[in-house]
Amino acid sequence: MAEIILRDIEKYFGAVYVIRKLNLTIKHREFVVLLGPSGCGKTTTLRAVAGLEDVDSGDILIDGKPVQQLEAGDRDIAFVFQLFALYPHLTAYENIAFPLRATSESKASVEAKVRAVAKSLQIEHLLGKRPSALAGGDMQRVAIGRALVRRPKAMLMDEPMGALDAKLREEMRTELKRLHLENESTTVYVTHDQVEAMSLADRIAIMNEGVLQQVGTPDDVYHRPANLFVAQFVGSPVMNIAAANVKADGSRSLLALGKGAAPFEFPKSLIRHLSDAKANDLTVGIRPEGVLVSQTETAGYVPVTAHLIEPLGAYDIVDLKVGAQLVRARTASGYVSKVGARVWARLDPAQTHFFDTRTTDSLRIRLVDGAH
Amino acid sequence: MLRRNLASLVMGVAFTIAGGLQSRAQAEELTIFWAEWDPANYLQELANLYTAETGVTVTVQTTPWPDFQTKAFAEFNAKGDAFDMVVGDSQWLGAGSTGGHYVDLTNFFAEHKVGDLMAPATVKYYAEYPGNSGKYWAIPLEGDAAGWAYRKDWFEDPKEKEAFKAKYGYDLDVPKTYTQLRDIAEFFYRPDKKQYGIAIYTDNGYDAMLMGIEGAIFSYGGDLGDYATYKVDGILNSPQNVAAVDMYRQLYQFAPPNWGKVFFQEDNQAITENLAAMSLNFFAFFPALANKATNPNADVTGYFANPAGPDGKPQHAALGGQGISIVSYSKKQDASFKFLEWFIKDETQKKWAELGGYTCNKSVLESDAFRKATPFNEAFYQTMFMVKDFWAVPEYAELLTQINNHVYPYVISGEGGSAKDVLDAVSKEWVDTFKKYGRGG
Amino acid sequence: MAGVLDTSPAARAVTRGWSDLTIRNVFIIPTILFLIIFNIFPLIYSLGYSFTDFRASVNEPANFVGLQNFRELLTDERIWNNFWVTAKYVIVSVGGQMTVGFGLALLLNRAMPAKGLITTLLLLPMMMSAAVVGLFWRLLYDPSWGPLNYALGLGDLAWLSNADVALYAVAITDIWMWAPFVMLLSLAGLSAVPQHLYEAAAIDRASAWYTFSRITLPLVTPLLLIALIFRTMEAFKTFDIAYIMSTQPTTELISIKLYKFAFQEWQTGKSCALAYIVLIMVLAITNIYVKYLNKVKER
Amino acid sequence: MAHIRLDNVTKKFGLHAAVDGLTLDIADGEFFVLLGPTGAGKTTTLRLIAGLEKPDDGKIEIADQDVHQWSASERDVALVFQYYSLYPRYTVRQNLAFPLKSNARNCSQAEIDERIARAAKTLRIGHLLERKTDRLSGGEMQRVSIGRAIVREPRAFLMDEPLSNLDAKLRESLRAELKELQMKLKSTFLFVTHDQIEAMSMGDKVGILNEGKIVQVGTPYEIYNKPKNIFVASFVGSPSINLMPAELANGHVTALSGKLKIVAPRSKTNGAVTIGIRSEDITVGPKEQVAAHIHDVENHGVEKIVTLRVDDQFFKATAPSSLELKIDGTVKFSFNPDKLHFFDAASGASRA
Amino acid sequence: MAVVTSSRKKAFNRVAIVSILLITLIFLSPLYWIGTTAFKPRSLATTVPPTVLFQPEITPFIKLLTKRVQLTKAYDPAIYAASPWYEQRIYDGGERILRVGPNIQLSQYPNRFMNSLIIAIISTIIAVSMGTITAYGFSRFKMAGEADLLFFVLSTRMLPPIVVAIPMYLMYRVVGLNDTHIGLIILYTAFNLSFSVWLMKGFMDEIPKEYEEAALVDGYTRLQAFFKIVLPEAVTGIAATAVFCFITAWNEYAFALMMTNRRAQTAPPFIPSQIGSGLTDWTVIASGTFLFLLPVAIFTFALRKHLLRGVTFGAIRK
Repeated sequence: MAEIILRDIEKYFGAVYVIRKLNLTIKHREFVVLLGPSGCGKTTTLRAVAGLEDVDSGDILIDGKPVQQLEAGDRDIAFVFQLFALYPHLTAYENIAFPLRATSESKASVEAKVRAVAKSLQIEHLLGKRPSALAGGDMQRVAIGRALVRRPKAMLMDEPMGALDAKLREEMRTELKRLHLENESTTVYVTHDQVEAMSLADRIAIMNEGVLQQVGTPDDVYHRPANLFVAQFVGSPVMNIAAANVKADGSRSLLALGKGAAPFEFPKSLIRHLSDAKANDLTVGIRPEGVLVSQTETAGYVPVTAHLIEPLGAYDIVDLKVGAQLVRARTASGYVSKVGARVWARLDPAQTHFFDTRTTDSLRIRLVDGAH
Repeated sequence: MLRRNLASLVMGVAFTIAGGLQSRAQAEELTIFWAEWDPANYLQELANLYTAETGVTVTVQTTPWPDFQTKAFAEFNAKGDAFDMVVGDSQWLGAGSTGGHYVDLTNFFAEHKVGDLMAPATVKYYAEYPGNSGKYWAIPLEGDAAGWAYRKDWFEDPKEKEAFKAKYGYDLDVPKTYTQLRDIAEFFYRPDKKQYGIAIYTDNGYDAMLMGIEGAIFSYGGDLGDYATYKVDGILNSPQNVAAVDMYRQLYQFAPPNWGKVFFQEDNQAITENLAAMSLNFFAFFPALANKATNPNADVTGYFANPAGPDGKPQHAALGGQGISIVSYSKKQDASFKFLEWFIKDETQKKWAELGGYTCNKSVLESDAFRKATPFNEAFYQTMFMVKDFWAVPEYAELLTQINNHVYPYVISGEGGSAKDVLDAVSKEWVDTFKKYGRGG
Repeated sequence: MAGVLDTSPAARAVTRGWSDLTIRNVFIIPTILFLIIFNIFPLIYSLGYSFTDFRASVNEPANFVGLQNFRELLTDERIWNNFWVTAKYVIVSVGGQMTVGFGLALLLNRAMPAKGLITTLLLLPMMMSAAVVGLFWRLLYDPSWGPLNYALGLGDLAWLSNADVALYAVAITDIWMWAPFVMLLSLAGLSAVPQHLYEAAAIDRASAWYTFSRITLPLVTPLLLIALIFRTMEAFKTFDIAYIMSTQPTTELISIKLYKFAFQEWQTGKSCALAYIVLIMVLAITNIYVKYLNKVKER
Repeated sequence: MAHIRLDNVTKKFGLHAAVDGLTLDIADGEFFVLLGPTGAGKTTTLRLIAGLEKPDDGKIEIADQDVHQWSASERDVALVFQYYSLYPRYTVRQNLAFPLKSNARNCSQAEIDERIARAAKTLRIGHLLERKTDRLSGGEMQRVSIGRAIVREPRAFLMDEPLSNLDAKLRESLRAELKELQMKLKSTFLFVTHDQIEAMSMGDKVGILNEGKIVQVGTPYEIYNKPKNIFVASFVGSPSINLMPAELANGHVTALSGKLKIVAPRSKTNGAVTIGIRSEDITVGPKEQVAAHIHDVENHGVEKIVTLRVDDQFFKATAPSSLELKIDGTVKFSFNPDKLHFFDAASGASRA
Repeated sequence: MAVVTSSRKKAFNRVAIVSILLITLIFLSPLYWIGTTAFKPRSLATTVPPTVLFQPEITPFIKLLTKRVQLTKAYDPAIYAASPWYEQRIYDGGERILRVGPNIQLSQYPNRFMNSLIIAIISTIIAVSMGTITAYGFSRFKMAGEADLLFFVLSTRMLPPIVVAIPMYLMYRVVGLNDTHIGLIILYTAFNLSFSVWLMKGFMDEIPKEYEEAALVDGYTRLQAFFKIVLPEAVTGIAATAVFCFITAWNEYAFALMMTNRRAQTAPPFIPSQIGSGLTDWTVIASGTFLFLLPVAIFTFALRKHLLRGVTFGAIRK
């Protein structure tokens, strides 16, 4: 059980940075997910921790000890690979036993440990099978078993569910989380799937192009994204993003998406947070659930037309045409009856995010929905 | 200058390639098949004269000795017309005639009195089949026989002469008998100085080693069998033959190391590389030894004919050499006949001898000019009147395999019991083989 | 109307072209026929001759002799000796190729500069004509002035004319020629072992030797077996290199014997019979291997 | 523009019937989505219509013409593939021109240029025209391959999971684009997918296929709310519908070993049933009916998905993201009785 | 992807690299030897100790390309002086070049080399084109007993050449194909065809059938789709297969030895036959070998990526 500290980690390939000045502390027993699009450096980071990859500078500390000179085998961490990396010619039993046999443990002790792990993963009946005879989820369990059997200081997982289909992934998510609760091992988990990250993580570290964007709880990154990248990467459907300008108008601020479009009402306080320059050149972000839709004309709502309706069963996603801009809203199933229908919409100030257009950083303006 | 010459060489290559491709279209081209050795080059040169005279291109096509008969018979048996004429081994006469591969030259012989032009032994062995039948299938072209090269400088060294006399009680000189040959071989056998006594043929492929052994057998007065009745038992394994084979095995003891698989090349090397005092070879291979460019010892290399057996019995040498036959599948038999007519002319034969060919023409052979032309011609001249040969039956290849199977291990490593046992075994197989093909009784 | 697909029957006839069935037949059948005529028919042809005393060198008709040729061949000690020589040759040569080839592959299977160039250079021998290779190895092997003996300080060891050594000399040349082939297949096998298995082993604290014996070796075994099959079959068929290099009885491989029967002694019927015996042996060996290979693959 | 009809079509591969007596009617100008798990026979159906496979039995009509004997090149339908949909080595423009240059069409160069320009504009790929296809991103490639279908003005568009190897964000945006395109072109679209979200969000009609047979055809609303059987119910919707055994008696449903009792207004029969309820139809909160153990909580930002456990029965509920839920804690829940689905316990067929 | 490694492993790695470099040098030394011998004066070809450094000359190549004969007596200095430089080289070696009238007579080497080229190229073209379409047929269409047919195709390659050669010889003599270019072309085609089908099948299988299907749906016939889409995609495969077939045909010895004598004889049986008489001139053999190996060596280098793939392809697929 261990604490992992990454201090100023840098890695580059030629002149191209793979990881840039990465600082991250993973606490004892914590489940941290490294989230980002492919090529963002998350896997490289994980492999650097495991010792499968050299770093060019910075320190990696496990339990306070620098490990970057140690070979992978000497770091006492376990690694679950994306494609499981099960030894294809060995049975599930032999796979799980491999790390024990490699260090010449006694036969009896190996047997006992393998059985115990298999029992906790409920794969005892599969021990005699080869990986090729196993279903995806079972391979996954064997791979985890192989990682757990050694009781490592930490578990590192590299997109362990990338190869599973959607339904199975849902199931395995729950299993994995329960397992973490039971074993309490420090876990670093890499994925590009934000749903996975949100559902599993104690904390999420979001990376893009080798740079750490934000570290926080799922709630933090969803509700308080640090920048446009995080805002758009987390959440589905994607957060609506639009260029906007804000004008003061009596007791309220008026926010317009592009020229000529009917402006949305916002509390007066909004304009106060903004410099003049920012007020004229601002990027707003709002999640579909933050776009409130009404079938009838309502005060503070602006008229819009439904451009497209995607019925998803539990709810609908409706593309609303606001001037030249399309804004997606989440409505109850069947709320907007048909394409082309005229409805009224409003942006919930409490769920609206404001970003600096140039730096893409969040302006950290939090409004309360005071109007209605 | 250099560039122009190079250009002409390249052009020449290009033309030959082009010529080769369309060669079949030209009627005026004859191909003679022979083995790869110097005489074939001499023949090519001779044929070039014919080309210059008549415009008919004559190409001498060659293949190495070990493949020679295989390639020739592959072509014959395919009834192919790749070759118009073939300079075939004397053994082939049987297969060539009975197999229908050779054109009958009996009339040609009569018409041009070839029998009178050529040395009798060559007519007998190179042209006639079956023996004494008066049917002829080839024109003797290249006379050849096994002879010996030796190191004159070693033989004439006074110190060596003295030591030899002291040891053997007679003067060191060109050996007259096989016993002397053995003595001299033993005398010069000095492995510590990397100098050895004698180089003989030991290759068990085709007739290589047998040529050496035949030489001994014939000199000892033995024979391989009765060529008329196909009787073998009692002749092949006669006491003379047993002694001769045993002698050959003794000679092998004085050969250079690793000499268990050698033929004419190595025997020539034995002289050029100072390995052996004496070396067995066909006369046709001696030009390389007489040439300073290929033999640094050319000036001190001498030659002698195959020595006699014990007790001064008559000398005989193993026959090499070949006659030229017209292939019956050739589509240019008339042109081939014309070439042969030209070939047997005295002046052609003279030219042939001058170029390096071993003529079988009696008058040329006997001429002084021929006998003095090279250091070995005299020995050749002597030899050509004392040659004998192997069976010319169609199944001779099997006979060769059988004798090689038994005699080779005996000579090289003494396997198979005594020389008598070995020859008995060969005799038995030969008898069976002849029986299988319905020859003799 | 321009640009719109006309679906009238007449227009469709143009669009349709050959049916798939026609194409399949036109594409496949000529090749199959070609192979049957030039590979299989000759075998049937020679099967007939194997029961006769036919000699291609004489103008006599073939007589049916039943199984006599086979009987003679199978009871002929010399033929058995040819097979024994062949077996020895196959074992030495293929064994050598496997060892050298796999060894080379292990050495090459790492990040290194000019790897592609070195691999290609090592492949050169197998791209060459065995006949020509055999020829110039004769030059290398020459006991008196060949560079090999000089370089190895072997004095005047007569590689090719020494009956006891000749077969090994031929095999060494064959190893030189074909070890690269094994190397290539091994390299393919080694590089087909997923990198992540090695990483998993590294994580699992397996030593280099443990990783090699438990992961590398079992996983390349199928490809090694394939290399073994290929090379065994080829070695069994060897003719050119041995024929060019040596004519010793101790190097008379069965193919050479076959050649001599057929083209030197012209015992055509008998040679056909021997050819069949060889053919059956090649098929049998292949079959045994393939069965074993499948077993290994199943594991 | 054409309507497509399949009548009792069967296609076998060996002994296995990939498509088994399939009957399907796709109206002119309809966006029809064929949805089903891997191996259901979706792609085979598509290929049968395109003429890339020949049916063993049954009739296929395009625009009321029996195309049974027609080869693929004669049918004038466009097909967008899942993989490798573009000709390699060609530029985008060459790819778009390729179908127009077929002998079957009599297309002038001017016509070709014009159509390409139009398609490029529609799909916003004008800047890519001179690019080689291997230098396109996944989304661009799919746009171009749709473009290649558009230029032909075919009688119908067939699409074989064209979005499945794109990443989630791109898929989301292309989904909307495709739907928009179809609305603009008003062509017949037959779209094959295994992703229920794609089916729901794009289809005018959705046909659910399983083991070579059509299970249900209907609007997305019908499919989601009135599933014909357990297969459809659990295939559509995420998270999956919760299924559990229950006892139906006298208008009451009893489930979760008697802990849950609900008045079931729509129930007609009595006896053992399987009830289904979607996670959004389970309310979680302190004031609800029954207590459950919280097995897992997944934060999805907009909401939370809670896995609840009552005895050995697990089920998922949707909770507002603001609700505090602790794993291994306890919470109360209730089912919305109006949203209960009833299935025959044995056959899985809907009882409602 | 650099796994963190200990210094011990790094050292081992370095040792391995050095040893593979050494082994490569050893492996190449026979080729070096044949290559250098081709440029040696005859006197240096067979020296003890072996000559490594020398002044290269092209005399061996002049000898290779001309017909020569041993000089048996001293040559006329006047003739020598009047001769072109390359003929002087021959005189220096104790030989003279044969002439037909005034023209230098060339050896058979160019002709044999040309035969090799003609036969190898034509048989390669046939084998590859037939192999390509057949592979396409096997790859795309179902056929009853397909696996058996494919195995049959491959098995024809397993036959020992000598076994086939005997009946082929007998058959050829009936139809008069012995020692003809066509005869050898057919044999090599038959020998290579199975290999070509097998190799091309692998490549064809890798070309997604979606490409042609797209073309079919786009209004092209199957044949048009094959020529317009599949063939261009298969070009690398075709190139690799062609090189393999060419190398096989170029190098083949056994058939050529048994089936040809003069007209169609190729270089492999010819070069060893030049071992000659009397005393072997290794420099000539080496120069003939050198020229003969050159195309293959060049091919190997130019197309090494395809070759690597080709060699391992069939094996891995099986």
